[in-house]
Amino acid sequence: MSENLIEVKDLRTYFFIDGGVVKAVDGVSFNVERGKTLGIVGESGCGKSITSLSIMQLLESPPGKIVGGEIIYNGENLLNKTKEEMRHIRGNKIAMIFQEPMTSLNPVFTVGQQIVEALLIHEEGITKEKAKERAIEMLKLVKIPLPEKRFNEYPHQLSGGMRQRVMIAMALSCNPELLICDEPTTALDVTIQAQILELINELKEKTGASVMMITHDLGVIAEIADDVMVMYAGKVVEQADTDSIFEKPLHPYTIGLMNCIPKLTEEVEELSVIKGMVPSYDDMPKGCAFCPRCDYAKKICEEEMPELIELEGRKVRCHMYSEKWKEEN
Amino acid sequence: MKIFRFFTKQKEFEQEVLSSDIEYSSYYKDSFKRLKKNKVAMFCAVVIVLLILIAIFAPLICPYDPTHQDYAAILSPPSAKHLLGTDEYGRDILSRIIYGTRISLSIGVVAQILASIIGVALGAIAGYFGGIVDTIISRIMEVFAAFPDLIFAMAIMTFMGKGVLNLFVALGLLTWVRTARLIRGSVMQLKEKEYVEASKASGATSFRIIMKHLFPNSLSTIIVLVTLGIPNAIMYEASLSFLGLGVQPPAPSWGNMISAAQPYISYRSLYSVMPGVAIMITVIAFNIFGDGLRDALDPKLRT
Amino acid sequence: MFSYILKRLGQTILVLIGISLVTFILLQVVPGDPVQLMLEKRADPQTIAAVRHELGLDLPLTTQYFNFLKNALHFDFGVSYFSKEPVTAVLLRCFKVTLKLTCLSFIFAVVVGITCGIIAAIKRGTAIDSALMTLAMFGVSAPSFWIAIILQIIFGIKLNILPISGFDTPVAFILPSIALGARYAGDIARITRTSMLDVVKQDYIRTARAKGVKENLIIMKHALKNAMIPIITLVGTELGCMLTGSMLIERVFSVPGIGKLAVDAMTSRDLPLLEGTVVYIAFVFVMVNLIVDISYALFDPRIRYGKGNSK
Amino acid sequence: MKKNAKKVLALLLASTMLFAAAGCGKTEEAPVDGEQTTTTSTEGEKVFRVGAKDPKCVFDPNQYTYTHVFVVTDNVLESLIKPLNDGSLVPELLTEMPTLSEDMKTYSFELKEGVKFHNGEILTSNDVKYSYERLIKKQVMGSILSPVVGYQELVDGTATELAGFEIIDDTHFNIHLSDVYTPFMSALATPYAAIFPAKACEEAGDTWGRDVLIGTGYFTFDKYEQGVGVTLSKFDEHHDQVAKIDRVEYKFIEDDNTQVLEYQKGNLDYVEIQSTMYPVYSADPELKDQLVPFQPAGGFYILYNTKEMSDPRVREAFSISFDRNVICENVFHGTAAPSKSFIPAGLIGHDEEAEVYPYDPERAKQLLTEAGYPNGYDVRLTLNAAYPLDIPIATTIQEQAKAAGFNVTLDQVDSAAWGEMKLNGGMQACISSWYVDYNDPDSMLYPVSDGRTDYVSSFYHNDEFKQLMIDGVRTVDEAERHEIYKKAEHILTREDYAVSPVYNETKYSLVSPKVQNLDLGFTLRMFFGQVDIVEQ
Repeated sequence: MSENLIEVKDLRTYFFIDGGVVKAVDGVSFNVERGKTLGIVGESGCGKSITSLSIMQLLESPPGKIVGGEIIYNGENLLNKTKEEMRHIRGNKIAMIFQEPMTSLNPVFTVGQQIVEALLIHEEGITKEKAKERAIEMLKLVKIPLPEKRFNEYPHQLSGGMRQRVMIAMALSCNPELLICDEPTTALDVTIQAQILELINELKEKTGASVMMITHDLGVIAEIADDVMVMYAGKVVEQADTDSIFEKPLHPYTIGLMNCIPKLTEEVEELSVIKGMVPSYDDMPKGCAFCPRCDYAKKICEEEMPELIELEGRKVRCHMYSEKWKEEN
Repeated sequence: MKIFRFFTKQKEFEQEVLSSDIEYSSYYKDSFKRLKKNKVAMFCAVVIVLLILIAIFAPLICPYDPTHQDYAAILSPPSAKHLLGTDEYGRDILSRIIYGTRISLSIGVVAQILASIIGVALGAIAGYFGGIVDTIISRIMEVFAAFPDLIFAMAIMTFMGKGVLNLFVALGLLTWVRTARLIRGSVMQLKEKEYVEASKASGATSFRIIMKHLFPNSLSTIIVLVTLGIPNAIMYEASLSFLGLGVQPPAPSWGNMISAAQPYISYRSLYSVMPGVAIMITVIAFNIFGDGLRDALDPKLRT
Repeated sequence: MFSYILKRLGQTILVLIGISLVTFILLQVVPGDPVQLMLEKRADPQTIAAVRHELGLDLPLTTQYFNFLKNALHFDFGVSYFSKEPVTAVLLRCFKVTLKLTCLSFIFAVVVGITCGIIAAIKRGTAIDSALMTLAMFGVSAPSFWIAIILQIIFGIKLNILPISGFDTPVAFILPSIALGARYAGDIARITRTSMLDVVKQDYIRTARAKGVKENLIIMKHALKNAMIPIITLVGTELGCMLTGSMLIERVFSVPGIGKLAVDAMTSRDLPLLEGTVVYIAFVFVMVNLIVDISYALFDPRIRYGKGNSK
Repeated sequence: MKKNAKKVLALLLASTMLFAAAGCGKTEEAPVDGEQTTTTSTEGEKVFRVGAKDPKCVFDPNQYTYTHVFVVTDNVLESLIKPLNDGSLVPELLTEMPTLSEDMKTYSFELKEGVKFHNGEILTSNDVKYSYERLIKKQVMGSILSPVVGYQELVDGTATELAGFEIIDDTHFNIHLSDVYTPFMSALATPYAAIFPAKACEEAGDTWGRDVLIGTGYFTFDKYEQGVGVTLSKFDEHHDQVAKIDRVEYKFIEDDNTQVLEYQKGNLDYVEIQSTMYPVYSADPELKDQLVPFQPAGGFYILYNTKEMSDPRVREAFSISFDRNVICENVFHGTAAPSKSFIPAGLIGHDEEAEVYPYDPERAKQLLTEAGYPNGYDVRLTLNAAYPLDIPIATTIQEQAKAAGFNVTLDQVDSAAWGEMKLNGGMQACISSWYVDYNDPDSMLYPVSDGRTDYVSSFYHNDEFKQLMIDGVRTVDEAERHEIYKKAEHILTREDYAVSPVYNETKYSLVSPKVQNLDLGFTLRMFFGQVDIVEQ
């Protein structure tokens, strides 16, 4: 099964604030294949979370608004669905787990109540007892010790890792086809991070669900993703399968990100960082958004926004690989 | 970076405001910027300034002496001569309402400043010294909080005699507990902070520690409490005056005007309604401005 | 939990003793003599001395206070100087009336306040929101006695559909309840809206949405239960304030409640009655606060188990 | 969703109830509940509904002298003698007015036969004796019986019975006075001298006047609910005639304005109004015909502390420094008349020819200069907060007296503090009022009588005045008494200026047109025995 579960075409999500427009997601296209994991990488504010929220249609609106594009899920455009139809898809077909396990669970309901709720919404005709059974099963599945006891506990009684496990249990309780993980490990300790990633991987195998893994950490990508999409300032800058990316990053930004990963094998004086910051949307450069931070930047980069070029079955948005670049040389 | 606004969560924002190591000057500058963005609060600030100006220049704007009795024009309806009509002694209602601004505002402000002084002093002492001092002060605060307020005010006013000055004291004594509680809390928090420990180690006296570190840290709390306490004090004044225990006639206060106008409400409804409207405008202005100030200065006070 | 309640009750007794002492001292320092008032125009020293003796006012102050305290511990506050009725009986009678008034105002304030607050929060930024919040602001900012007077005129006289005084029929409570509750309804509406908007921004609401929970269920279940915590704090203090602060409304509507009793006891310097009333009001106030504190646990499990908020 | 909303509501209600339970837990058996208070008026019943104020004390005229008490007790209890509105006295429980012995010190009484108390007992001489002894023992108003032999012994506790009260048989008794006391009959006509059934009163103890009140009056005392009202029902076995109305309902409404609103709503038949409201109500086409005036015997005056304002010239200066006409016109809108004498019209000793006290700021200034205060004089004028009308009066005086050089500051205190200040000499000058207890100048001059002035912060003493007061009560001839009191009054207000009478007011009430035969009395007494209700 290698058909696409979800196809995002030219997605544009803009924020309308103070009379201006912030193009948080600007023409992003990608596919997630069945049973595969897509990793989306980028710094904070590059639009990766907005992309996932756009798919879920959980944007704060106003000011956020999907202004263009298509999200084809199982052959149907999600953007044409009514609110009610979307609600049936959320949590049922497409589930999501968030960055903050600490705050993403409702503090006033027990863990069990929160999992059961998802089941009661989406599984027609399920009894409460049955739902409880399933919930405990799910807790077992995500390797929570003493699931019967945990079922009746409140989120504040659990550690961060446990809570993220609960989030995963909740997300997977209705057997979704797509699981969107928005920085699921960022807020956790390193050891817990690894456990959670392992768990996601394992469950993915078990349930056959596709995963969209959003992260700023290429390490996570290396561990889990089949394909990678690098985003910068609302645009895709590089798209490839994981191996190729790690083997040979093309875009200067990707290269920069790679250099940020501490390599145990090398002895480095200091970690290299990408100089500068993501540009403010007030003063987005006319040309390539990354240009002010780019070591390779040339005049053309300042003037012209590069296209997404197909190159060796990969995609990259950089003048370096264009004809013009060569011309300029 | 506009986009950050969407990702910066409220909590972080509060955290930033709460962290006490920030520079005060920039902190207040930022707060003021935040406040300026709050259009409604700024509008209320303008209303408050207007009210203050009215209070200060009352003698200049008043068409009549508020206590001048014109027996030829008793309870006259609104006219060009008396825009809001006259009361049962032929006094101009508009002039009395204008003068009432003076009394209400001064009572609100002075009583709150007094309450803050008492509250800050006791709250800081309780919070700083802790132990038995704290226990005693806390119990005193509980006694004050649980004591029926109007009865207490009645007793104080009877004890000291009626008069605007005594009213300040009575209202101050009625409302200090809230300030004291909050100051006590924040002082206790701040006490744990390292820098206080550090200055202790360097041999500073307790008093100096409180003054130098704790007070500026709590200043924004106090400012917010005073602003939000003013409408409260104005309402208290109105209630006391309504009971005949507040501002004494012939001095005009909105509370005693409502009280005096009560029998005439079917006949001269404006007489009854206008002082109430004046109270409402003032209280609304202070409440909304105070809320805005709180959100800008000290969001942790919100709940 | 249990030991917590016990500790709080212990503190309450201390506070109540403090309050009774303050009341006692206040009545000693405040000018005015109940005997004088009792005898009104015919007061001569001989008669005054006789009546003072009869009332036990000629005893040393400390004896007077300790006698009071001793009896108060047995819930005996003595007999009112003027009506010669046991204070406890008077208190219960008046408190029943106030309780009725307060409960009605409370229900009015809570139902109207929370409903308006939720509607405003859901419709935030719309005209409905502005209208509701303006109304709430009016409620908060208008003196209750003024609202009372205006309600009396509009509904009692002009429309002539509701009674304007007394408490003998259920309808007689409508106007006083609204007048007393208006301010609190406004307060509750405002805090509900703020609290709801605060909660709606939280991550767990997004989680609920991501789960596919129906929008109105998100508001009524996920958001409201969290938003209840600050609301409860406010509602609790306000219940206390209502129970003890209804004297102005009681006066305007001639409702013989505890607030009016307290004012009367103060004006007549009826020491046993005032002591009883003040201690009773304070007791109720403290107990309401205790109940509120306990009821947090109903809404916030983090408190129930005594663990710190790990947020 | 509904279910959850309900849950939240249930929780809120639960906490309310929890609290309610805490409050009511101790109620045991709840006494009278609110719902039961409306006595449903059956068809054709005649009910007179009176706007009243809760005196917040027992309805016992032996103990409390408030008008709020008398308005009820006057219709339940009766004294031996009854005052008519013209001031004359008629026997009530007596067959005829008592006869006086030669030495004018012994009065002989004969009770009507078979006068029934509300509890069915028959009135006997013993009840009268008991009532009078109780009055004296309760002290408050006992002094009206001070001329009776054995009064002091009873007060001091050296005797248990009133020696001067001689029972002859069940319907006959004599009262012996230690000295001639002309106003004695008037004193016996006061509400304080009401006659109670000895046994029932003794049994009732502290509940007398609250739960139980038994007399011989036109109405029986059915129910007193604190803060709510009092209900009286007609007494079918009244010794003279049965009342025309079935019930009197007093409704306690503290707020004056609410009282009038209730009247306008048709829920009350009788309310008293504030004088300041007179112009408003008299301009109201509906109300103006329902305003009924009555003039109580008494007046408002300024009482000086003669210790502090010791120079009579200063007091005189103050007395003439303000214009009484202005006060009556502007504050009272003509419902009060400037005083001409301390003794109001209709009483023995009232000087018909006297002029209104003058207003002469120039002379006042001159007097002050003569007295050694050329630069003005500070006066602290104390007001009783219970009389809100004092404020405009005092304000007007304050304003006017400036011209004469008086710097008046106002000091408003509540009733309890007022009483104490009076006794302690804590006042320099105050606005006071006095209404007669009985229709006699002795009652009017009581607050300034010798020995009393020390308790009312006046400290006024004048031997001639004192002697005239003694002569007054010992003189029988009315013309002679008139001269004596006229002279005493002149000394008091125009020579020594111990008090400065200001005005005599006319009170107004709103009385529903369906109320007939309501006579509003001279001494603030209200008897409803003759009142009838005729539905229009």
